[in-house]
Amino acid sequence: ETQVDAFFTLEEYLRYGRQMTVRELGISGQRKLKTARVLVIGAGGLGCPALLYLAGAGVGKLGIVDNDVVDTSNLHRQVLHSTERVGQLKCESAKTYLQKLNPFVEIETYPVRLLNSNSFAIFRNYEVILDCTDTPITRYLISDTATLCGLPVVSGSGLRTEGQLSILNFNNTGPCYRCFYPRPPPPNAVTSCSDGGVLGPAIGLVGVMMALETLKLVSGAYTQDNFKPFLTVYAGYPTQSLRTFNMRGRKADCKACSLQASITEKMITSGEINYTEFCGRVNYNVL
Amino acid sequence: ETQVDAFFTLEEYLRYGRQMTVRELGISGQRKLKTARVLVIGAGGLGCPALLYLAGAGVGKLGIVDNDVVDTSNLHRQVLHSTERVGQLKCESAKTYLQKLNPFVEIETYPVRLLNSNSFAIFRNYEVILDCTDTPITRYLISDTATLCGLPVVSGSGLRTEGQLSILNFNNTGPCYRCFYPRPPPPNAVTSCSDGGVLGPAIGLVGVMMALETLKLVSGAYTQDNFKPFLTVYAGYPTQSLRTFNMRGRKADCKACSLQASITEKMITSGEINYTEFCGRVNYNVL
Amino acid sequence: MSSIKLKVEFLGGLDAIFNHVREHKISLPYSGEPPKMSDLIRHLADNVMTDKKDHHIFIEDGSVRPGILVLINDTDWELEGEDEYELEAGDVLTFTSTLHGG
Amino acid sequence: MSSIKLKVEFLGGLDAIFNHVREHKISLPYSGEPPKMSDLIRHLADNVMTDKKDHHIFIEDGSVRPGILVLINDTDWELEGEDEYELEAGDVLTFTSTLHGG
Ligand SMILES: [Zn+2]
Ligand SMILES: [Zn+2]
Repeated sequence: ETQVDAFFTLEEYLRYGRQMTVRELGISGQRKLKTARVLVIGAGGLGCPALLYLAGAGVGKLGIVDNDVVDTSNLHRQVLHSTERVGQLKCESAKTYLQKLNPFVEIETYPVRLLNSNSFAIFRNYEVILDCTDTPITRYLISDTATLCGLPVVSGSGLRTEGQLSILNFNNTGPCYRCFYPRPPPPNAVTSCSDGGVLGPAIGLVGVMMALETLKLVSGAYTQDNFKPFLTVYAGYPTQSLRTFNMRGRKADCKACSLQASITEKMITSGEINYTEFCGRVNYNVL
Repeated sequence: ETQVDAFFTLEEYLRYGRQMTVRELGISGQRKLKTARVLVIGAGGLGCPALLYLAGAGVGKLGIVDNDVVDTSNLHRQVLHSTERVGQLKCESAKTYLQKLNPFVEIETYPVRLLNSNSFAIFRNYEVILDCTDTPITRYLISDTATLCGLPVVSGSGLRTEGQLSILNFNNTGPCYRCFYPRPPPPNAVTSCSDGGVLGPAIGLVGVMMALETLKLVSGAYTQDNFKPFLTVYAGYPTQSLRTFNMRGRKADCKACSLQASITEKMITSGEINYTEFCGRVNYNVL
Repeated sequence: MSSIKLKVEFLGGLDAIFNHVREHKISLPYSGEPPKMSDLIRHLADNVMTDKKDHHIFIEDGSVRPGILVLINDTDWELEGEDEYELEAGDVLTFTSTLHGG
Repeated sequence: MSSIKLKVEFLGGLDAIFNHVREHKISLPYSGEPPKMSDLIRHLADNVMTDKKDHHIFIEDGSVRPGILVLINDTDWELEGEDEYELEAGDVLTFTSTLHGG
């Protein structure tokens, strides 16, 4: 391996040359990518495309949290798994492929369900968190943990033919998930992709957008001055469209991120905050 | 393999269940996908994500035209190739992975450069053409051939942090590439991704959008009544955005698609129409 | 009795309880005081919703239920006064379910 | 001498020859007849372009060069009269290079 400078080998210059010449990233952005540590929670419909483009771009370290195994019904949208890996852990299946795509990326897998008891220990090794999960329960846990750890969250979601994208806790001054949603939705109103269905490219597009937002965060495209809280909404039909809405800043009384915040790490790790109770359980009799 | 009905096995129902429950596609759309034959020209930054989601979705037959080989500098954005396949033909590399993702898809590779002499013979086996190529020369050839064969073209392109998407020759009544661009751009104004650089997720997003447009075409979401000629423009910075512009219909004097069209299959196959001359050659001395 | 013309959008699957129509042109009748968001929300629940048994999907405790975002001319309604916002002719009001799938 | 206020956008990399600014607020001066697209295009080339030697990137044979799409309020200018379109205050004029990369 011929070392060209303090940062990159010749092989790395060849590999990343086409993106380093893009003014918005540049060599300085590529250097930041190389030292960046990014955690992707969920290696499903959002996580697969996000991981493909983050690994391709040369993020230094990628963490993947997922305790689920690959199922045939995933493969129409979770395109980095494959038929021969049905039954394997998604995080390991993802690692296998991503390591072949880009051996320069260090990949760490966490074949666990993200819980009150493990979220802090995992998050503390990373600088940016991608929320590619499937239920409000985990989304609140991710946001609270990231906020207490001082980390930004790139948050994506999708269902059927639509998707949503936001950045939470930007620079420890932007709004968190609780600012947007102080009260959880009634459990019967929550539909996962497995239950409600989803088109592969629709959820895939949101995952790709998450990768680009992550590149922006890592390379410093967003600053305290230019960042405005946003929610971008994608619709696949009738015409593919993106709408970006201007969102509230931090809520003055947010339990997680405001000056009056009451939530502490201990309350989470001890289980005093019970996300499952907070979000309620689905009462199927109501339907 | 347990056959459930005339169309699908149990395994296929499991595999495609999550997308068949989406109202916009449905079981009828899934059946149309299974009998669809889709040709993707170019297995690069646009072709890779388009192919991943088209194969995942269960298109019956996919053709891949590309005579290029995988290069290290491709891998940041051409995420279905991998480091061990550097030097292999892109169309074969793509087939290897896609066949693992979805063995139900029939994949045919064409390790050739698309030329006047072979375009008709290849196109005639397909129903929808995806233009994932890199130069105006090929884009005019694709549009002319598709128009003369009566096929729609899903046309994508991208550079640096931006992208463009359109559908050409819809239902043999929509505008073709020549309607939009009767005169080619001066050759010095044309920049490829290899020369100008591109961010992986930016070009990737356009490729994913192309896959969804293809699903719409195949499943019949676009009709003679509701289809309006469009150009959708993606920008990755500062905020990821899509703008859709209302475009002209067929030009009354279009040489390829109008009632006064003068271009014939023979003029193309014989080489009488010389796309390289039409588009001109780059004169590097001018720069 | 006057009325004010508005554009109302239902995204994130919320169109399912409004006749599967994503964009509605609404003419909101009122007398006296100009109407507020709370008046529009009541009108949508009472007169535009397809089936009254879906009421709880849209309304909780007299306002929009948690998990539905409300945008006034592309801006979070929290920045515009929420229920108390005074509607103006031509306003675009967007209601979208939060999506959770991944 | 009057003037008309317009929004002009340069996309597809075309901002590079207009000071790397994607959105310009233009106040287009005119006297007599209301100005047309051809007047705006001349104004952009003469007064907004950063460097005169980039002229050929924007202009060819007196109009916008092939490979640049022009949109008038999000609609292809071919549907609006091209060079002859009469500008109105508040119009949004978009110029975008055709991209060819894949
Ligand atoms: Zn908060
Ligand atoms: Zn034509």
